[in-house]
Order: sequence, then structure tokens, then C-alpha cells
Amino acid sequence: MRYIPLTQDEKQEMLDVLGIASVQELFDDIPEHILLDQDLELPEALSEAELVKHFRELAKKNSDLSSVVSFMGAGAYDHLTPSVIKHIIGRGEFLTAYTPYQAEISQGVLQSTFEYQSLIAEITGMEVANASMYDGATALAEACLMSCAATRRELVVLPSTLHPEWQEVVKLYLENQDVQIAYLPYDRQTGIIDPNAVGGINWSDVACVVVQQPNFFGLLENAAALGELIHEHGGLFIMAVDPISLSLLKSPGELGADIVVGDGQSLGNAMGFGGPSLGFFAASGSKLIRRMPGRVVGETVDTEGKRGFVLTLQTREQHIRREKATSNICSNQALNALIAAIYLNVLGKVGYQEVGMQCLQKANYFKQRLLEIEGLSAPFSAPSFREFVIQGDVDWAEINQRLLEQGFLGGLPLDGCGLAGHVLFSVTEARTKEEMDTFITLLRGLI
Amino acid sequence: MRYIPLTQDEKQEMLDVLGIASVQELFDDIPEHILLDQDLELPEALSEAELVKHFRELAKKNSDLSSVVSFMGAGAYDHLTPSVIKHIIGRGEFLTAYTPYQAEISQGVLQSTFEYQSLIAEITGMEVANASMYDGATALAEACLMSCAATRRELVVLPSTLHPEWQEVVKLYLENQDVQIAYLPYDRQTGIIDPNAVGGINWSDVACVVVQQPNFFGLLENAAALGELIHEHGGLFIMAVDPISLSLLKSPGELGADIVVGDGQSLGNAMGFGGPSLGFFAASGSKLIRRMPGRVVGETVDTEGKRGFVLTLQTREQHIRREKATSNICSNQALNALIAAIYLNVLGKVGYQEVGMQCLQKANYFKQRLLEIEGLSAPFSAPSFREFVIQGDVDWAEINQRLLEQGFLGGLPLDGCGLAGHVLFSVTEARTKEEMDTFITLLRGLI
Amino acid sequence: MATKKVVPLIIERSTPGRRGYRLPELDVPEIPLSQLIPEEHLRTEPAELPEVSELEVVRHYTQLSRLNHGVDVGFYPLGSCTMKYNPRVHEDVTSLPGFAALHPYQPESSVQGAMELMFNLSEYLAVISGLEATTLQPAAGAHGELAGLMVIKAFHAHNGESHRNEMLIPDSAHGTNPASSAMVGYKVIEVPSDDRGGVDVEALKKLVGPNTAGLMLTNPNTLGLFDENICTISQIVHDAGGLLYYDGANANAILGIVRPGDMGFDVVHYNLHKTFSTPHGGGGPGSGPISVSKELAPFLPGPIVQKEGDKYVFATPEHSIGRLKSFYGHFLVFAKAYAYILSHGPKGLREVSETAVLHANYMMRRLQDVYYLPVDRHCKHEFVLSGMWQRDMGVRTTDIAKRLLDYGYHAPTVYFPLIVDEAIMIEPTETEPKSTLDEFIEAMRAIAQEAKEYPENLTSAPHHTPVTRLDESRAARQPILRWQKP
Amino acid sequence: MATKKVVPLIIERSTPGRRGYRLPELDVPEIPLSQLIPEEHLRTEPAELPEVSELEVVRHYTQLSRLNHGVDVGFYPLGSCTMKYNPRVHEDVTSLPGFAALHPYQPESSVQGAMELMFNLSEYLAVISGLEATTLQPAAGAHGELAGLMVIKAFHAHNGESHRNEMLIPDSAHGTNPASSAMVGYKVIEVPSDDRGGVDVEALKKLVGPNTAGLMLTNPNTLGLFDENICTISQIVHDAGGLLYYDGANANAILGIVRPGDMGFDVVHYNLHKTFSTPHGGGGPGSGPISVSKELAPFLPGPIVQKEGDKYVFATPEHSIGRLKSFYGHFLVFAKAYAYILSHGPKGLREVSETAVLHANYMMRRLQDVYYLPVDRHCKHEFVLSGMWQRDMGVRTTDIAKRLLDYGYHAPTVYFPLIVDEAIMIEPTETEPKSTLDEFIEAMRAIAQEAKEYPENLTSAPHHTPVTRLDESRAARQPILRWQKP
Ligand SMILES: Cc1ncc(COP(=O)(O)O)c(C=O)c1O
Ligand SMILES: Cc1ncc(COP(=O)(O)O)c(C=O)c1O
Repeated sequence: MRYIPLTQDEKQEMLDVLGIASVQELFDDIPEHILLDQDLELPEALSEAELVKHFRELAKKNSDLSSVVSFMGAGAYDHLTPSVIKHIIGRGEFLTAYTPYQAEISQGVLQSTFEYQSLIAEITGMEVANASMYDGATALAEACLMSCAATRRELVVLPSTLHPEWQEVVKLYLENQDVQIAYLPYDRQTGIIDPNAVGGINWSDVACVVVQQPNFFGLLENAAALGELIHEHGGLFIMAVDPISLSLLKSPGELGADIVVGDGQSLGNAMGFGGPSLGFFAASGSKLIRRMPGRVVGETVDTEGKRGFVLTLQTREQHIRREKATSNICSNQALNALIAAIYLNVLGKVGYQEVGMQCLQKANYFKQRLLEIEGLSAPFSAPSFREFVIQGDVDWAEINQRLLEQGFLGGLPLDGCGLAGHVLFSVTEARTKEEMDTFITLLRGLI
Repeated sequence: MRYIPLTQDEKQEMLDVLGIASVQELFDDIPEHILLDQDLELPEALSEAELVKHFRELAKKNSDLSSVVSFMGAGAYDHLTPSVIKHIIGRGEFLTAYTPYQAEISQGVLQSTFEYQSLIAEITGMEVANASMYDGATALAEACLMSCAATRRELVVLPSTLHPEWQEVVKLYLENQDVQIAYLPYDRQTGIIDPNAVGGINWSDVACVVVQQPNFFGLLENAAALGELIHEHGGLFIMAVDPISLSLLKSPGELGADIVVGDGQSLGNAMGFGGPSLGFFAASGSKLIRRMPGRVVGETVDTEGKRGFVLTLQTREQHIRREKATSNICSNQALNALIAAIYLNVLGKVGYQEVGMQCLQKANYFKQRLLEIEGLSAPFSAPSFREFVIQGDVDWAEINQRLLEQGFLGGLPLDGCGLAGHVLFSVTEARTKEEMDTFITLLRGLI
Repeated sequence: MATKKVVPLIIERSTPGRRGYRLPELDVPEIPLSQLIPEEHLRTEPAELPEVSELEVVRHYTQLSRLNHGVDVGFYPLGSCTMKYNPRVHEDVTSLPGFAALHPYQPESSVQGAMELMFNLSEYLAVISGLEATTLQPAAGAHGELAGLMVIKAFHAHNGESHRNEMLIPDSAHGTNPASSAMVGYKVIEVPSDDRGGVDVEALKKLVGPNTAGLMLTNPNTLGLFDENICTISQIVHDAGGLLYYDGANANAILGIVRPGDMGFDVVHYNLHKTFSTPHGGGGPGSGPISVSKELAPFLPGPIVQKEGDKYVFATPEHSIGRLKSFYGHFLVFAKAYAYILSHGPKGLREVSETAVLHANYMMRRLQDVYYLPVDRHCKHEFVLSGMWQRDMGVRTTDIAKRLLDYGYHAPTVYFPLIVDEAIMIEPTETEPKSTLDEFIEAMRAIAQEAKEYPENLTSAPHHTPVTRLDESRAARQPILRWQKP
Repeated sequence: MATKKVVPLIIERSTPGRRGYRLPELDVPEIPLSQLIPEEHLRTEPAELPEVSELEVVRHYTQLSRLNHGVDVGFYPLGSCTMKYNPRVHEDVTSLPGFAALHPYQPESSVQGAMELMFNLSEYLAVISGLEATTLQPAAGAHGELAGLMVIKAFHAHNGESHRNEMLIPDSAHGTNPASSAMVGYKVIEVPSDDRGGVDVEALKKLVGPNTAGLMLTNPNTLGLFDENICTISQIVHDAGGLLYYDGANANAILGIVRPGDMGFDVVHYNLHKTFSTPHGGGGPGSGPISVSKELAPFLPGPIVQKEGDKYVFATPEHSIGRLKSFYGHFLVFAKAYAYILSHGPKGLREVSETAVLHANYMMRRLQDVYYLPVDRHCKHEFVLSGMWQRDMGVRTTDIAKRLLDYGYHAPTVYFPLIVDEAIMIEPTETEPKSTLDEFIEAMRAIAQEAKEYPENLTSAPHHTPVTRLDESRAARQPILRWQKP
């Protein structure tokens, strides 16, 4: 067998040590009537060459974004990714290690995680970040649960401008713990949370209020106001943010957030048909920090006084706290977090800002060009970053199908959100003027 | 600048240390009238993303063998290459090191080279191999020159069945040192060296005779006989071999070769439009070993008695011997040699034989299927390995063009070798029966 | 090389003005920032990211990596984690743009290959588990537990049995089992183990009742022992109206040998990063698909891939609990597990488990004279020793673990499961050559000898690592969790 | 980790019956071997290759790599070798199947992209050299020398001047220069250096004559010094009917600053693996294209790529010397050099040289008080110190080099050029951050101090490497050049 080195002779030697005649005897404690007496119904083994061929054939059945030009976002973004990333994470020491339980031979993973935590803390303006969560949506769900635990309240306020899938995830997590949810509607004119709608909620029951910035429509919410409101009532302020936007936007820390979460796909991670990505999770205030779910790496020294890093605040780990653990997350997204850290490091202070700036400028250019097309309009007035909604009385799904034939992936139709004729476009720094202009020309022909 | 870290501040600090006002002053010793006063006429710098795009566009203008099925060989072979190879050679410690001058921090390169030498010695049946040459052709040229030096004779006998490009290379090297060449014609019926033709040569003047096994037509020469002949006359016997064929064929050592060379592309190296590959070079007998061109790694111990490896027999190095050096080769093909070694190790004793066996079987199957086609025949009768010549009164260049449109790369037309209507096919283990059958069907339609 | 030199933090390498990456020039007319975003939204100070060159980034991480162990570097017998070889070709095939560069919201017609892969993998996992339907959505094992428990909860609710709020969990269970149960609002009822290391059946009988939602079990359990009474156990729980949850972290012992469905389980989660060899990545990403019985299938989180004619479509099961995660789960991880199954085929998978189990028994038998073996039975793919004998010599299991690092090995899992004092949990996996097992056995024996003769060699270990023993309590007492601005 | 443990040879890991790779099953009817190949041609014993699993291969090489230094690991100031950063993206673009999976004999119509790349690169190299035509064929620098000298020889022969058989080479030249000259049958005439480190012009005048075929020069030379008299020198050689050969190993100092063609050179070779950053691969592959003047262009080895309309074709120059190598040269190496040029553009290339030169001068000035500086002038991209002062303290340059390894650096080139006693040749390159230069300077200064105070620290160095100082003379006396069958 391909990856099993045991030879016949060695097998015999082992059986001899065990004093048994066949491996089968090692399974004697399994009730006989449930032992499988035939092969699993699976395809026969492939050699490496056949495997590669099979994957190439499957890949060919997909139209991928190395040849298709994408204007789709909505939670997964086509950013440029520096080549060094994949070379670094391909090193076996990162790829084939596990959770750094033995710190003395895991300084590579530990220090790079510590650096990741520092970077996330820095861009979010928070005191501390953990070592990663599964994705942005689960990070938000856990943030809400943590707020309930910290405030001993059982009501969470969500914006209706939150990514619909995130809404679903948060809802599932919360309803399993009988936490109530109230929603803040958005203003159909601005596209952001309606400031008048906050009236209907009894704020002193609220564990936390969530703001997604930019919101699902790519628009900038007036986050600070909500933060002040919830703080007045003793609840917590959670921001769900896009990490690229933080290069330009005021940090959640400055806006008074207590907990900040987000999805890190846009930080150098492949879209990969939706995963794996990572969720980041940051908090301020020592009370909250000790409640954070997931793992955290801390700095310490060895017996000779040399700096080193270890997993710390382990009381969060389930194998110690069991049903009293703050969360059940165990394996996290370490390699994706490493990618995010490499991305931020190689972009650096200035490059990071440039990415944000180019997204903004190009999205604006594209939006203006779209609005030149007869019949298209901008339904929302709030300022936007990288994504924006366009309205037009056309069948966007049908148009997208046609665009795809021409090598373009159009925006996401928002029919599912009750916004017929609306479509959400995303423009990253990876798009060129030429691509946008070509798209405009094609679209004109289709409308 | 992308890869230049120097900042303005740092530049100024350095200039201050130097006590100069501008970097320009450092070039004051260059005569002013030859200093360039304008930019080089080159395209403006590309960002990483633009560079990748440019390369993708260039790549698209090629039809490569990931989508085209190849039956072409003639010195570059489409073998299966285990995936692990590229992952291993991608490690920075192998990729970004240079010649292991400082042995104590170069044990990775040194030991892996020692292992490469051992593998080459093992498959060729020779005592020792060097650390690599540029390619098979230059290795052969150097082997001929070395034979002249060792025997103090100035005549080299080459087979006319030697790869035509190798003939050219050897000729160029030898004529620059005024060494004479005699050619052994081949028998038009068998396709191998005509045993009657050896009569016309004064063998006691001959420094060495060369046999290529399998020869350019893929045919097996009667090497041993020539070896005996030259040894009787005090000259050296050089074999130029294909390393895959050695999995089945008698080793040159067994056949009495003094020097063995060959091209290592087929050992896991990419075809890469012809390069880089590696030449291997092996010899027996301590007199010859000390004359070998190129570098050699040897085993030794450190001050604590631990085993270690170093470059050795350095007297060969030009910087010591200068014009008396045995060869001028300095940088060699270390990474390609590493690839060859990994290839042989991962294939292993049995896998290596299987590759040879499958090439043989598949080539035979394909040959028989071709011969079923009306009008095609086999011009040569000697047994063959992996490659063979087919004759047919058709325009092979034109047929190849048509086959290419269908995704097949046909054999190499031999018009250049004075064999109109002849074509050289190669079949490796990478070809499937289905591919061969499809090719036969297509070819039938074109003839 | 000069191993004692610790690598600086990357921020400590930062120099103002240094750049590591260059974007293409902006090719659209630039509008002043303030015209696009009102000032109240804008940062006043840029984030203080490091300013380093590409070379410095590569060198930094290369240096860091050289401080780290991994399966590629040496033996990694970390019990419960199945640190097997991660085939390199999986990295190749999953980095093809045809998979890596797919947007999750592309029209289905443009991602049929990816959906086919998901469909096939779902089927294969169902076949391996002997169950009916699969969702690939969960992000890791613990997330799979969450999904499975939510499905169980939804099932009971659907049947008007919302009062069932007790989850039975053996005392030997992994901590995520009770933690996940708590996260779905279940009360955790601990089930004691018997002296054969299995569930104490008599105790179980007393613990089940009308509020029993189910039982979570790992089988083989965290002692590496197969619960011989599994059929009785499932009968007891099912009779009480509960469901059985299979924690598949130990599935490496049973592939093609016995199916959880046949043992009576209703839900199974897999850890693709363990059993199916997707690399652990220093802690993740994992992937934790669950397969469930026919009854539970309608409750699975969605969307899942179905086949309609020769097209693959996304569908949401009828009574789906909802959504557990963005998009469809860890697609690129699925792809590696899929490759793994295809590379092995049915016979190969069985051989995986047979070999893993043979390896573990061999090691166990060769070590039991020098380390205390709490339960003396055939083990499955892993086994648990105890450092009790060594403790009497003043050596703790931690010290044994640390000393192993000096020998070039990762340590086994230690102090887990909790029911064994000074536990040492060893999982060799099937991909290690016998020579490695033998060398490791020799090291363990040498350490046992050292514990007798030079215990301070152990208590002061490790000696040959990039850093010596680290002060964990200091880290927890005075937490430094990010770099500090000077 | 336990660094003192040496890695076994892979054959020492071999176990009979182990496999590391599986081929697809043979899918054609199998014919008995003896029916296809007569027995007299067949091996009787299979070659004794290692029998190891894929895991063991990966682990073996991972472990070996961790014993090795590289640019990725740390500073590598190896003079004359230009160990600059190797951009990772070059590995990506050249591993695209569109380049890596091309057969050299494919019809030209099917490889137009590859030929365009070769054409462009040839042009760019000609532009950089200020010369006319380029061949990419030579495999490395020394091979380029061979090609260039053969071209010179053919040129003279073509002009009926075959008697010109003397090649003038400065005593400071790299050893490949005389070795290559010898390989084309030239007599080597050594030209002494003057006290400014350049060619002794008066001596040169006396050495040229009717038999002068040419002069080989590196400029800046191996002392890192630009020969101020270059125009005079080229005049002298040209007046005597000789040609000028430029050894481009040091081209990193002159990109966009001065062109060899303008200095009077007729032939230039480049080391793409040095100046144009194609990785050195542990010793190769390199690539050594040559650019030549208009007069010499007809003699270039073929084939070279030409453009006809919008098609690229292979052509052989009219009086081509022939062929120096199979196929077209190291195509995948060209591709990386091409990427390098495109990434930098004209301004970037100039900045490369300016920075490399600034770095070298900075380091030289900060070290010259502790190490003897033989020629006190501005240097170019590298400089040569001497360990003479230290020798008086009983410390040789080798010891200084070995001690540097303990600091985590590769050593500079030592004992070259031969005209400087105890030479230490330092080339920082432009891609190192200033912090690294400063740290290295501090290490060099600390070592100079150690030489005074604790010379035995140096003579017994290195101390922190995987092996301590290796016995080179034993290796040469009792050569063990392959593994021995036990
Ligand atoms: C027995 C057992 N169950 C569950 C888990 C949790 O799996 P994951 O880390 O993938 O969330 C683990 C992980 O170590 C485990 O060993
Ligand atoms: C000055 C000089 N010339 C020529 C060469 C030979 O180049 P290569 O090693 O590429 O053959 C070198 C290599 O170190 C060199 O430094």
C-alpha cells in the first residue's frame, strides 16, 4: 500500500512479539456479528498519476477565477495574494505540525501565532486577539454567547444588515442556548441601520449589540452611536469587521468595541469555494479576555531566561473545564491564521493601506461606470467600501449566466434578501480598469 | 524597489559613514565618457501580479504536455514524476544554498550529493560518480577529453548512432583541442554499429571508443564487444547510457566500461523545453577517478568523531589548478542531481524496475499497433527500449501538425539524419493504452 | 544552527519605509479619500504593521519553521490526534486553480466538478460509517459534535420530546464532548468506566431515563480500547429513547473493519485531519463532517450536494437545523480527504486500520514492562500507559515528555484521558516504519532507565531544544499576549 | 532539534520490500521480458536502490535540509557569488506546465510563448551589455567562457589568424578563466596587477603581441575594484588585434551604470544565477548566456531565436561554431532571469547595482580598522579584506570563517583571489537589510576581538553547528565517495 510502509516480514515479527497468528485476533473484542465481512463499497485505489488525472478532470468542470474575472464578493474576496505565502506555509514544519502542546519544539508555530495575535490586535485596535476561530460567522456567534455569559443577559441585538449566512449561524448557536434575538431594521434609503429603530428594544436586557462594518451591502454603519447606546445600558458592543477595510477605517477599538470579530479570508487566503478561512476574535478588558473562546499564545521565558512562547490561559481548554468550558472549539484555523499574518507582514504598513485605497478607488470607478448605464441606479446612499448595491429591473441571474460565457463573474443577485432587481458588486485591487471597462461594455449589450 | 530593502534614511546613514554626498561618487573611478547617461532600454518594472499575468499569457501561447499527449523522446522524456520531488527541492535550504564550501553548515547538500553519487555508481555499476555535469552531451565531451589526457592519445571513436546533438557537442569540444574523431557507421539493417566497420581504424591510436546504449534509435548496441576491442588496444571504453534503461539492462560496469556518462532528465527532471537537466559522470579505477571533472563529495569525520561530508579531491578545482585544471566546470547541476536522487529513492529498488518494464512493454505494444497500419514498417531489427523507429512514405512533419491539433505530439521525423520517411517514437510508463489506441486511430485517418 | 539564538519578532525587524510587496499602479483616476468616505469613518493613524522586505519575511518564517517539529521532521506519536503522513500530492491537486480559485457563490453550472467532489466524498463517508447521509459543513471535530448534537436535539423536538435534555458521556471522554453538549444546552451526565476500560453497563442502566437525549461515545475510546459491550450499550440507550453519537476521532482503528452504524450509532463525526490525513497545519484547519442515520437525515444543516440526473445541486434538508458555518465547510480540506480515500480504496483503508492497530499493540507490549499499563487488553490504534512508577522516583509524566524531545521525537499526549493518573497516550499510526517504532521504544526504555538512575536528567529536560523548559505559570500569571509598543 | 545527531544515509533506512511510489497498473498485455530483450543485454541483479516509504523520503530530506544554510536561512556574503534573494514568484511562474512541460522538439508553432521569452531575454541581455547578439545556450558561467572563447577562436580563424593562441589573464582572475582558455587550446599569459588592484598597464603593453587572441577581464575585478584604465586596456588589446572577454560574474555592480560594450568588450558572459537571481540550488543549475559584438555574432553557437514577422523561429548563425550543449540551454533558468529583469525594469536594475555597491562600501569602511584592507579605494559590489593581522595572532582566515558559522552566517569567500594573502571576500548584495549588515559587522568585529583574547575559540570553531570542524585531509587521503555495501 502506498503510504503504509509495513512489510510482510515486519508484520510477522510484530505478530510474533504479540504471540498471535494474525492481525485479525486484535479485533477479537469486536462483537462478531458487526465485523464487516466484505470490502467497503468504494472505488478501487488509484495511483498518484491516476489521482492527479482525476483531479485535473474534476477541476476542468469548474470555471475558476484564474480565467474568469470576478466582481463577486459577499464574504469571499478575490484579492491579490503574494506568492511567498504558499511557499512559507508549504514548509513541513508548519503544514504537518499540530497544536503546539510541546512548546519547546513548537516555537515556530507559537511565535508566529503570537505575531498573528499582535497583528489582529493592532488592526482592530483591541487589547488582545485569540489564535483563531473557524470563520467570521462562528466567531460572531461565539462572541454573542460570550457576551451573554459576561453580562448574564439573554438577549442579543443583531443588525438586519448582517451577512444573511452569518445571521443564520448566529441564530442557530443562540437558539440552542435559548438566547433571544432582536433585529435592527435598516433604512431603505441609506442602506444602513435605521437610527430610529432602536427605540423598540429594552436595552437594559441586551447582552450585546452587533454592527457589521462595512455591512452586507458594503456600506458604512454609524457604529459609534450604537456603541455608546449599548454601553450606557451596560451591554457589550460587538463589531464584525472586514480586515481589509480596517486599513482605512477607524478601528473598532477607537469606536469603543468590546469584542471584534471578522473573517480573515481576504487576508491572503484562497477562496477555495468557501473554505477553509479563519475567524478572528479580539477583545479588550481583562474580564473579557479571560472569557475569550479558543486558544491564546503568551510570552514567557525558559530556564535560561530566553524568551519563548506557550499556550496560555489554558483554563479555556475543554479537556480541563469540560462542560464548563467557555467554548468547545479545539482544532482551529492555525494555518489560515499563519497565512493572514504573512499577508499582513509582507504587505506591511504602507502596502496594507494601498490595498484598501485601491479597493475603494476601483470600486468607486466601477460603480460610476455602472451608473452610466441606462436603467441602473444606486439604491443606497451611505458611503461604501469595496462593495455596493446596484438596482436595475433586469434578470441578474440570467445576465450572470451570459457574462460567465464571456469570462466574467457578475455580482450577487439579492433576490434571496427580498431585494429583487438588486445586485451586490465587489471590486478589489485585483481588478484592472481594462477588465472593468470590458465588463461595462458587455453588460450594456445585455441590458 | 521590490527586492531592495534600503530606505532613504538608511542610505543617508551609509553615505554619512562613507563621507560622500551621493552614491554616484562611488562610481567616480569609471571613466566618465562610458558612464551611461540614460536608462537601459528595457520595459518598465512590473508588479508581482502583472508579472504572473505576463507569464500566464506567454504560457498560453505554448501547447504543453499537461494537455498534449506526447510520443516524442530523442533525449527528453515524459516520465511520471512523483509529487514529493518538487516539495523537497522547494525547501529554501536546498534551493537558495550554493556550492557547499562551508561543510559544517552544508551537510544537507553534501550528504544528499554523496547519496546521489552512490545511486549513480550503483545503477551504472561503477566505482564512483561525480556530483554532476551540465548535461549528458557535455559529460560525454568531457569524458572523451579525459580519455585523451589519461591515454595521451588524440583520436576518439564515436558511433554514428550517437544522438546527433551530442555528436555536435563532442565535436566542438574535441576540435577546440585538436583531437581527431573517427565514426563507426551503423548497419542499415540492424540499426546498430556495424561490427564489420571497426576494421578501418588504427585502434592503438584510439584514446576511447564511445557507445550509446540504447542508441539514438532506441536500439541496443553490442557494447561488450567494442569494450573488449578497445581494451585490447589500451584505450578506454566510454558508455553513454539512459538511466531508466539501466533498471533492466546490464550495467556498464558489467560490460567493462571505464567511464559512464548520461543525461539525467528522465530521473524526475522536468523537460522544461530542454533544460536544465543534468549530466552524470561515473568512472572506475583510481587513476581515472582522480582525473574526473567536476566536484566530488567524500565522507569524513568531525573533531568529535561524528560522520560528515565534504567536497574532496579539490585539486580538480580551477581556482587551485587554474589552466592545469582537468576541466573548467564550476557551477554544476546540483538541484537537478538532487531531483534525480529523490526520484531514485522514492521509486526504490522495485519501482525503478517497474518503470523500465512498463516503458518496454508499452513501447512494444505501441510499436506493434503502429505496424498494423498499412504502409508503416520497422526499418531496424535490433531490440529496442522505450524508443523505436518507424518508416512510412508520408510527410511526418505535416502529420505531426495535424496530430497536434488533436492533442497529440507525434514522434520525431528523422529527415535531419538523412532518414527521410523515418520517425522516432518514444513511449514511457506515463502513456496509457487508451492514449495509444486513440493515437493509432487518428494516425490511420491521416495516412 | 546556533540553536540557542531565539528568532526576533517580526516587528522587531521592522524599519520605517521598508516594503515587502508592490501592487500594480492604480489605473483608475484617483478621487480624494475624503470625497469617498466621510472623515468620521477614517483612521487617523495607520495600523502599525511591520515594515519588512520580502527577503525578511521569507527568512523570518524559515527561521521560525526550523524551531518547529512536524510529521515531516520526525515521529509524532500524539495520542488521539492521528499524526500520520500527509501525502504531498494532496497539496498539489488542491492548489489547482480549478479548486482553490472558486467563489462559493458562483452559479452551480460553473462549479460542477467541485460539487461532484463534495457529493462523492459525502457518499464515501456514509459508506464508511454505515449510515445514510452526510453534511460536510462542520469545521472540525468539535464543530461536528455541535452539529450532531443539534441534529439530535432537533430530532427530539420534532418528535415532541424537547424535555430530553441529558447527554450521557463517559468519564474517559474527550473534553469537547461535554463542552459541545453544554453548548447545545444539554446537561452532562457522566458515565463511569469499568475495569476493562469500557462503559460501566450497570451504571449506564441506572443513568438512562426519560430525559436521556443520547450518549456520546468514542469507540475505540480514549484508552484505545474497543468497548466490547457496544451492542448492549446502544440497546440500553435506544430503549430509553436516546440516540447514540459516535466521536470519530478514533476512526483510524475501524476503517473497513466495523462501521459505527452497525454498532448502533445514529450520528458520526469524522476528523478529516486525523483519519483522512489532511495536514494539521499547526492546529488547523480541520474538517468535521457528520454522517447520520436515515431518521436524522432531514435535520442536517444545509446546504448539501445532491445529484439530479447528471447535475449536482445544492439542497437544504426538509427539517434542517439551519446553518453552522459560512458557505459549505472546508472545501479544500474535503478535497484532500477525498484524495486520501481514492488513493487507498477499500482494501487500503482496511489495511490502514489493521496496521495502525498492529503498530499500537506491538509498542504497547514492548513497553509494558517499564511503564505501568492500566488495562491489559489488546488495544486498538493507540494505548495509554501511566507514569505512576516513575512518579515514585520523583519524575512526572511531563518530565518524560520533555525528555523525549531531546531524542528528536514529539511527546505522546499526556495527562489525558483524565481517568488515568499520569497518562501517556501513544498513537503510532500506520504510516511510520517499524524502525521508527523500535527506535522510539528504545528511547522510552532509556528514559525509564534514566528515571531510575539520573532523574534530574528528566526533571531538567529538555536540553537540546531551541529553548529549554518554558515557564508556563509565569505566562498565565502575567499574560503577555501581543507585542508591546516600546 | 537534538542537533548533534547526524542523519543516517537513506540507504541505512532501507528495508527490503518497502515501497515509496506506486505506478498505475500496466494496462497493455505483458510480454515476457526475454521475448523483448535478449538475455545477454539484461541485468542479472537489480540495482540496490534504497527501499523506503514516501514518508521516509520526505522526512529524510527535511531533516537533511535542516542541517543546511541558504539565503532563506540567513546572510550569505559569499564573495563573487552574488547570493541575493531569490523571489519565490519565479518558482511559481516557471513551474507552470506551459513552460515546465514543453518538449524541446515540439513544432515551433506550439512553443511560440517559450520562444518569445527566449527572444526577449536575449534582447534584454544585449541591451544591458551594450552589445549586439546573444546566445542563451551555455549552462553556467564557465560554460559561457568556453563559448565566448570558442567564438573568439573561430573569429580569428575566419580571418586567417589561427596563430593567435595566447589569452591574457590577470593574476587576480577567477580560476575558470585560465581553465576555460586551456580547454580551447589557448596558452594562458598571466598579467600582473598594479598597486591599485587593476591590470598593470605597462606590463600588459609588453605582453600583447601578434599571437594575442584576447584578454579576459572581470570588471569590477575579483578585488571588487573597477579597473580605471579599462579604456586604455581595451585599446592596447584591440590595437594588437586581440579581443576583449568580459567575465560577467561581477555584473551586479554595473547594471544600468556602465555597459561592457562601452568599455570595449567584445564578448560578455552573464551568470544568470548570480546577477539575475536565479537560485543557486546548492551548486546549480546556473546559466551563462553570452552577448557579443556585431562582428562576432555570426559565430555564435546555435540555434538562437529570431523573429520573422510576428513568428519566432530557431536559426543558426552563419559561421556558428556549432553546438555547446543539448537543446537550447537552461530554459527554466532563463525564465527566472527574464522575470527578474521584468520585475526591476531599467530603474530598478540600476538601483540594484547602486545599492549593492553602497552596501559593500559601507561594510568595508566599518571593518577596515579591524581587518587589513589591501587596497584602499572605493570598492564596487564586493571587497576583499585580509586576515593577515589575525594570522599574527595564530588565527587563520579559515578559523574566522568557521567562527562566523557559529553566529548564524555563511562565511565570505576565503583564500580567493589568490593575490591577497588570507583573503576574505565579502559580497553583501543589495537585497540584505541594513540591520543584517550591521549585525554581521558586529560579528566580524567581535571575532577580531576574540582573535586577540581567545584565539582558541576561533581555531576550534565552529561550536554550534550540526557537526564540528570536518577533517578534510582525511577525506582526500582515504576517499570514501559512495556508500559501501556492508
Ligand atoms: C477524542 C476526540 N474528540 C474530539 C476532538 C475534537 O476534534 P477537533 O480538534 O477536530 O475539533 C478530539 C481532538 O483532539 C479528540 O481527540
Ligand atoms: C569571477 C567568476 N568567474 C567565473 C565563474 C564561473 O561561473 P559558474 O560557476 O557559473 O560556472 C565564477 C563563479 O564563481 C566567478 O566568480
